[in-house]
Amino acid sequence: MKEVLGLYNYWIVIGLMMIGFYTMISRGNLVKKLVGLSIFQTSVMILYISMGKILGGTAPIIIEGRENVVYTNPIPSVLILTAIVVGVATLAVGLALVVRIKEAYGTIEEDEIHEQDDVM
Amino acid sequence: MFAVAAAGILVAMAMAMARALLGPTVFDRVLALNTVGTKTVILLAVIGFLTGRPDWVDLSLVYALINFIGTIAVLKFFEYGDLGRQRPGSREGNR
Amino acid sequence: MSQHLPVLQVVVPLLAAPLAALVRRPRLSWLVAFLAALWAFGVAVALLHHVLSVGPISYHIGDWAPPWGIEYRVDQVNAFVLLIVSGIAAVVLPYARASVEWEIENERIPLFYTALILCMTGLLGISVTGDVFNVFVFLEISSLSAYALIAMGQDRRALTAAYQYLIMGSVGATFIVIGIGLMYVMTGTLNMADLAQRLPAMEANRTIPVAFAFLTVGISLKLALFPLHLWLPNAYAYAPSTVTSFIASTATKVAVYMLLRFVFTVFGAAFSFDVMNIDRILTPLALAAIVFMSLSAIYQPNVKRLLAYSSVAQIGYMVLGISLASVFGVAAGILHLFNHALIKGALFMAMGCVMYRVGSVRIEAMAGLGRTMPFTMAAFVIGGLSLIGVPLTVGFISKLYLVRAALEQGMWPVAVLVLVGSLLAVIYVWKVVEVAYFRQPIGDGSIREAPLSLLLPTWVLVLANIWFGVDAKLTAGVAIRAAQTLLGVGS
Amino acid sequence: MSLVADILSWTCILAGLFFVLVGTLGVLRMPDVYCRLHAAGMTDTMGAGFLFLGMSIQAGWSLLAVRLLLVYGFLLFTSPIGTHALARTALFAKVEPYRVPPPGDRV
Amino acid sequence: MLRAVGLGAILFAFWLVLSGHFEPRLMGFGLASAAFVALLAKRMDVVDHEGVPLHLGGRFWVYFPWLMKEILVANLRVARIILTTRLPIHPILVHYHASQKTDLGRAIYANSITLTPGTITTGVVGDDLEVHSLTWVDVDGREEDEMDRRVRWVEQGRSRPGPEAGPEGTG
Amino acid sequence: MSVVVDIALLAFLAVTAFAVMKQRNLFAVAMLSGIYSLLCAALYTMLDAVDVAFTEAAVGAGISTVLVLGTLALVGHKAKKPARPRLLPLFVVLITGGVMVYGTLDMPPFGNADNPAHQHVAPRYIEKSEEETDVPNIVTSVLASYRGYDTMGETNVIFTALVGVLLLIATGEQSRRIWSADERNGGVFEESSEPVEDGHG
Amino acid sequence: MDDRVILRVGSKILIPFILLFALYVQFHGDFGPGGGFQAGVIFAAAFILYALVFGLGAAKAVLPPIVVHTCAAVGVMIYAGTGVVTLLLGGKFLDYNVLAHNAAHGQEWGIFSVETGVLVTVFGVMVAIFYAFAGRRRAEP
Amino acid sequence: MTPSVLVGLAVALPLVGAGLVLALGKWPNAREGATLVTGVALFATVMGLLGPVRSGLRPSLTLVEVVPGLKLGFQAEPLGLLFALVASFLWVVTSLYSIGYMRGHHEEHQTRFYAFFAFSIASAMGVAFSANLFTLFAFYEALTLCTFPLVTHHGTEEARKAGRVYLGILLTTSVAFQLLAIIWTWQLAGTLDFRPGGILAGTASKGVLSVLLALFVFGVGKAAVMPFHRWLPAAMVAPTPVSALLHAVAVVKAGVFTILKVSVYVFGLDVLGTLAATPWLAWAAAATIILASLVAFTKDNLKARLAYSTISQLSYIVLGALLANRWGIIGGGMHIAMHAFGKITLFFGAGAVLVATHETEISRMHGLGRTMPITFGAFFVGALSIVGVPPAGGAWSKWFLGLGTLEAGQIWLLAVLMLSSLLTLVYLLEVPARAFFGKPAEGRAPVEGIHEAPWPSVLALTITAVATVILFVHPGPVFDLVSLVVPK
Ligand code: NA
Ligand code: NA
Repeated sequence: MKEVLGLYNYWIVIGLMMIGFYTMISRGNLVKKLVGLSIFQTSVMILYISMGKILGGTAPIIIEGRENVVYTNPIPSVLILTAIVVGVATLAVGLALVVRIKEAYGTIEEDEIHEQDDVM
Repeated sequence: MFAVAAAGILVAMAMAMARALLGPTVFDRVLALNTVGTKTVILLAVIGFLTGRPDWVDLSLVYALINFIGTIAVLKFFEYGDLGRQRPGSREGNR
Repeated sequence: MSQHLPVLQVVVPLLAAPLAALVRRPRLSWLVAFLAALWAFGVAVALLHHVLSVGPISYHIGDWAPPWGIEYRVDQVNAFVLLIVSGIAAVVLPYARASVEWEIENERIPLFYTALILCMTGLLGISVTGDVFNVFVFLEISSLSAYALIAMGQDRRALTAAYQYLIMGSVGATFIVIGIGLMYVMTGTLNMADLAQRLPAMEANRTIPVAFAFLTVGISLKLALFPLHLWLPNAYAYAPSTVTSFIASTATKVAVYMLLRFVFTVFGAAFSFDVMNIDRILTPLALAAIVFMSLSAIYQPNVKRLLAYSSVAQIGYMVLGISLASVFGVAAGILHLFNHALIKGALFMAMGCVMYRVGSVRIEAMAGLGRTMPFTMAAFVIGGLSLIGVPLTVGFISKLYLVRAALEQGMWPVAVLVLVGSLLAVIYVWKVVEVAYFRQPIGDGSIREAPLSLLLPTWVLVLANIWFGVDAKLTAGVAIRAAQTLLGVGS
Repeated sequence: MSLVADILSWTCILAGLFFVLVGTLGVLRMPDVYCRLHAAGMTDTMGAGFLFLGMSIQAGWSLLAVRLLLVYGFLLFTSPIGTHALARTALFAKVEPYRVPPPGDRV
Repeated sequence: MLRAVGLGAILFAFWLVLSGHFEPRLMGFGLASAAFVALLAKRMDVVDHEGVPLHLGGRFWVYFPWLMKEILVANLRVARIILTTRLPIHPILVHYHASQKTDLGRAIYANSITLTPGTITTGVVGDDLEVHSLTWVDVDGREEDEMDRRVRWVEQGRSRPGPEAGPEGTG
Repeated sequence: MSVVVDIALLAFLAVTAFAVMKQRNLFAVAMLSGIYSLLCAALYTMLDAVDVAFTEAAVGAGISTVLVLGTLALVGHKAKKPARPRLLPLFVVLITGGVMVYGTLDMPPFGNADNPAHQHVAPRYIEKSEEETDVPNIVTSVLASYRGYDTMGETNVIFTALVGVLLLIATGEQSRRIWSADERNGGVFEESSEPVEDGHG
Repeated sequence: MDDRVILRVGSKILIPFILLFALYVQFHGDFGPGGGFQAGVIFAAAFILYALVFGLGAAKAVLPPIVVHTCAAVGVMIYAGTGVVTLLLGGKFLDYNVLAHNAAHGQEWGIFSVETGVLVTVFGVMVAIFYAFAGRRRAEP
Repeated sequence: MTPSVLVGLAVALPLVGAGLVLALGKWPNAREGATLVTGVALFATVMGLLGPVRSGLRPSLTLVEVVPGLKLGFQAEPLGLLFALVASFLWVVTSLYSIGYMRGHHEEHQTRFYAFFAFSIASAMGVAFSANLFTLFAFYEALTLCTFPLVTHHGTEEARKAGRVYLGILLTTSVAFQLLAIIWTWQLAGTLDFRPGGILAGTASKGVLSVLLALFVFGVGKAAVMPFHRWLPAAMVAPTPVSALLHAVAVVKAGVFTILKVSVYVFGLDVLGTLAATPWLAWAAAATIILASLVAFTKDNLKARLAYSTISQLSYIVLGALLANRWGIIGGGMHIAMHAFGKITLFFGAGAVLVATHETEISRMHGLGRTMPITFGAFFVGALSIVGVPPAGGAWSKWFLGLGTLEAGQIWLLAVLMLSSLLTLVYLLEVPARAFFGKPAEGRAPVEGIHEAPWPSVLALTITAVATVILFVHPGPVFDLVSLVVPK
């Protein structure tokens, strides 16, 4: 049960990852691509957090005066905090770019941009 | 007890999400977001009890305090198509 | 203070970036950026000297011993990369002043320099760190600033190019994060040296190869390895001259360094090549890059784009060297890392001069420039010869080592393809040269030679192309020692 | 005390769940966005109210209980503003309210 | 200024509830934070009779239990509607007259209407409230008149249930 | 019990993500991302990553949605229907996912305290960090001290994002823009072209 | 008097609480979830709410863009500066132990200092990004 | 001055000359003066090396070690010295000729012309005195690049096309084959130094060395072994002095010189003789000799005919090297000098005709011999040398090559040489024969208006013609020098 559960956990996360990744690379709308990217990144974050979890453990904040507490691994949390920040940062820059692209091309659809300029 | 609470809220969440998926208008989706938000506030508190660390209601508090901002942004967005401006002198109801 | 050099390498530019934003005056922010670059270059020289004379340095940030804290670790390999990045920055910044004033609106200039320093800081940070997650953090600093910098190009295609780069770059970064996560879950550590110790025990495991795959693909996206290069040509072609010159000479180089670091230091050559057989993928891709991208370059009507395609081909050379996994091969890759930075720096800066005076870098715009901008075009010609690999230029040294490494392993078809790449380079370089020297100048004859502030930095790189092509003992020596370090063979 | 508290909090939580579930069911069943807002309001008011009350009782006489009620307080404070904003905007956007055919159908 | 101090005090109380740490260091931080936020709020011009309605005194807390009772009743009523298979609703937009004199009063009234399931204030123009009601029952129901009176009392301190309010509000 | 919550939340996440992919009204996409973020926060809490949940809450509710809406206000909110089924992306994604699944097969079981990741560096943090830094929240002590350098980098990433955004949209002429008349209002309202006056009453 | 009574009144009451909550999160990062980043975001969120309700102009009057930008830059400098100070005091970069006589105290101060840097930057950045997006106008044809 | 310094000076002087030319660009007389002075100084410098080299010294100079084991360095040895002597002497003569030609023909961009000419000579000196394959390759490529502006001097579409062919073939062969061979050699032998007896002995199987040899022979495109010969006719669009010096002497001789040097100092005759590829490649050279001669027949354009003649003659030298015996090397080495003097005389003649009459086609040169007797007289002498009959120097080199074929036991190759001489006799002597005995072509201006080319040109071609004869009478010095390459 435990193994299956572990796999379930990871596999759903991989499913999320694939949905995000697919949204990102298959959709032509520039905003949607960014949202896809967000989902993709978030799924990786969930993967990390899942890796850090210890069943029966508790959040890694020391409880005063209690012995033999199992704490969940704090490192994935630390890393993912940084990753979230990176995600927001990327989203902000990406959206700003989309705004400019809309201004320059009048559209944010990849194929319509392609019709105007031989790029992308 | 909290397990039951969590289960109930998850069921409710599923229903709310169904509304988010069904729409049909964007406002239904905003409503769904809002109501999922409320349920999350509750769920976070319940999870605190469930995992034996109820001290972190702060998490619920964040949502209770700022989930609201998203709604207001939606309002601005639909009223002006813009987040930045304030309509001068126009009064309620002259829509 | 000298013991703190590794961290000062990064922190001083990192402090300079907000300062450049705060001063708010174009000239002043330029000065801040320039001083930061000079500082970084000075520190890089000192570090390289120290590493060569004393040995690798390990710096424990926060005084937390690795693997508990983040470690900065400088050896021959990254000391060399630091030198490249900071050196190019130190040359590009004097060049930038006039070029940027012309290409960027005044109110944007302070932020432009901020972004430029941030980009440099990020690249330096990636190079110097000994912690895999720290790599990712600094990678994002350099990438985000690069996206914005590229979008500053005057052509609207700069925007789409930047967007495309953002998407592909983010996929790459996310793949890298996945790889790091999988390594972490199997070992519990993020420190490179620690990982290197712990990973060999897990070779039979299925997770580590997947981690390896994700890291390799992620890094390959960042280094624009064919066929993951799609973002690069537009990004280079439409970015402002300064940005192209800087990024083209540094960003992909640092990505190549990352590949080296992960493949050789973290996973180890034995795992990468004997278990994963990474060479079976890298070698064909590198060769395909060399041939197809050189061919694509021939058909480009925009010289910056032409050079960009050439860059993808040249990246093929670097990866090819790495994929040979011999001292000579890896050394050739590292050497070309340095040499190509000099080559493309010079070429793109020459194109920046053209942009400055002519306002276009399409091939037709080069007409008659041999006469009207003799020094600029002479720089282009010498840079082009170096790209081709004519003896007594740096390009030759790279090819010398690469071909030798290929022959050493009896891979003579590889050697031939490397040289064929050179011949294709002749074609695309000569296309430009012919237009510049044999066509009559267009326009009203008002085109003048570029100002000294652009020419001098360009020529510094041009002369460096010759200098390090005539006396390559330092660069080749460092490259060989770096390769020995990476491969773990005695020096 | 503990037993009384448990019974009380069980009651509260069940009551809360009732309102939450029925409210959300309403969100699903109602014909248009305005009507759904009414149902959604149930979760914010009585659903959350009973649930937080139940949890406060579990928390006993502590700061935690106050904090839980505080959360509810903020929820209660922001909920009508959000609802109002939404309804107002929907009308503004000319989303026609649903009308039943008059009048025989009245309750 | 008094309001700012009052706000500071409320905020500090809020801090204490949140914190649960009573060491001097954190209390100090709390005080400083409360003061800082109060000053900032002043600068943002949100410290006025609307932002810090101290003048309502305890009247609001008298009104509040009644409101909660109303909310409970309304909840049950809407719950019954939802659980009825044929969904007996008859939504309608109606207009209420708000007898409060200040925006704050009207806001309290409007929000009270919204809080009780079955009615939502969708617009406020002057003293006219546009309300979306789920059923006919609520339109001519007595609750709203009652609520209007009580909120007016909260606003003005007139005895409840009082007659029409005079023009001399606290506005 | 927590496992059930865990699984349910993951399933909700998958549904939401799929809906995001299918949805062509960008506004709805924004709302669904908001829900996605909420679910993530709940899941993080379940997985004992309260700090991460907190961050997700603050970012998801306070910033991301507003940013996306701000963008949609400027670029319109209708996405075109994908022109044709795209096989290459699907292929790439399936390969990626397949490799990932393959990689999980030897991953240590979820939640097992004996996993190698919990044996090496983390124990020291858990055992010594309070003594060494006097901070009970281990995530905070690792974040700000042991791995404080990463966090400095993170601060810089944020700063870099600002520099990027300001370079892109804070200033600059908008004359290069090309607009078609019907898109001007993004299908919203006429008021958007009214003169601007900022101030509050 | 503007046309959105309810929103205005509600926001006026709510904003100070959000701001204080942000500071609470900042100062209790050692004990519970949260820290500089989260605090910065929440603090910024309060301003974003203010700007949404009262207009960008009002927000900019309270918090001029230059201040916001300066915050963003200064926060980074506070963080890195903490490291430089530890260098000058003879420690390694970001070795907080040298900040006080007692190592644990030094850590406390160091963490406080860098968290402040994070708060200031994140706040500045978030508000500035919002300003940038909200201040952009849809182009006229 | 020590001999080592002289070696360096030999490469540096033309560079100085180029600098002077560029500096004096505005004053044509001073500019040409600078070229002549530099040329004389260069010849004197190279002559200064003759004594030491003959006495057995091998003065050398290392400029820089590029990478460990790879030096940029020079060494004077007999073969290189011979090449350098020929090139430097003929530079002086050609400069003299150029003065008349360029002014008489009103060419543009003369400063650029003289400067790149000097650069080309510097490159040729570098090739001649290279101490190792790397240095040789570097200057070989430099020579290609420095002559490119000379080939495309006129800047016309035709010149540009010719330039593309020129650069295309020379770079392709050198990069794809020669460079590969060099790096391979480096990898096998661990060094690229030229050493008597070669450096490759025992480093690899004969099969590998055979491939290597083929790479060298075809990789040295300047030796114009078919099928990589097309660049040479293409280059004839250049002004005649360029064709004369560079494409009859410096560039092509750099090619065959490279092959000789590789044969002797890289492979070593002993190794060379044992390789399976050697005879096959010798036959490729033989085929080139015959085919080029046949093509030459078909060309009515004088410069084109001379170009194909050159292709044919170059393969004599390649053949000499591939005979892998002492006589072959001596014959090949001597032919460098003999062919140089003969062919430059022919080109000077062609150029003089062009300047004087603007004629380029042989069929339109009837009767010109009577008005330009000195020119066509010299042409006749030069042709004899190319054919290989007395009283011209070419007789000696062909004699030794013949001896070489006999020693190698390749009687059929001797037959090829003889057949080729016969063909050469016919297609070259046709020109003076028509000039002296033919009737003036129709539609051309009366013969009266035509006289000899400007005096510097006439002087130059007289000098080379006389030198050709002297080389027949006094072949000793050349023979002695070449003999040092392959001591008995
Ligand atoms: Na209501
Ligand atoms: Na109501």
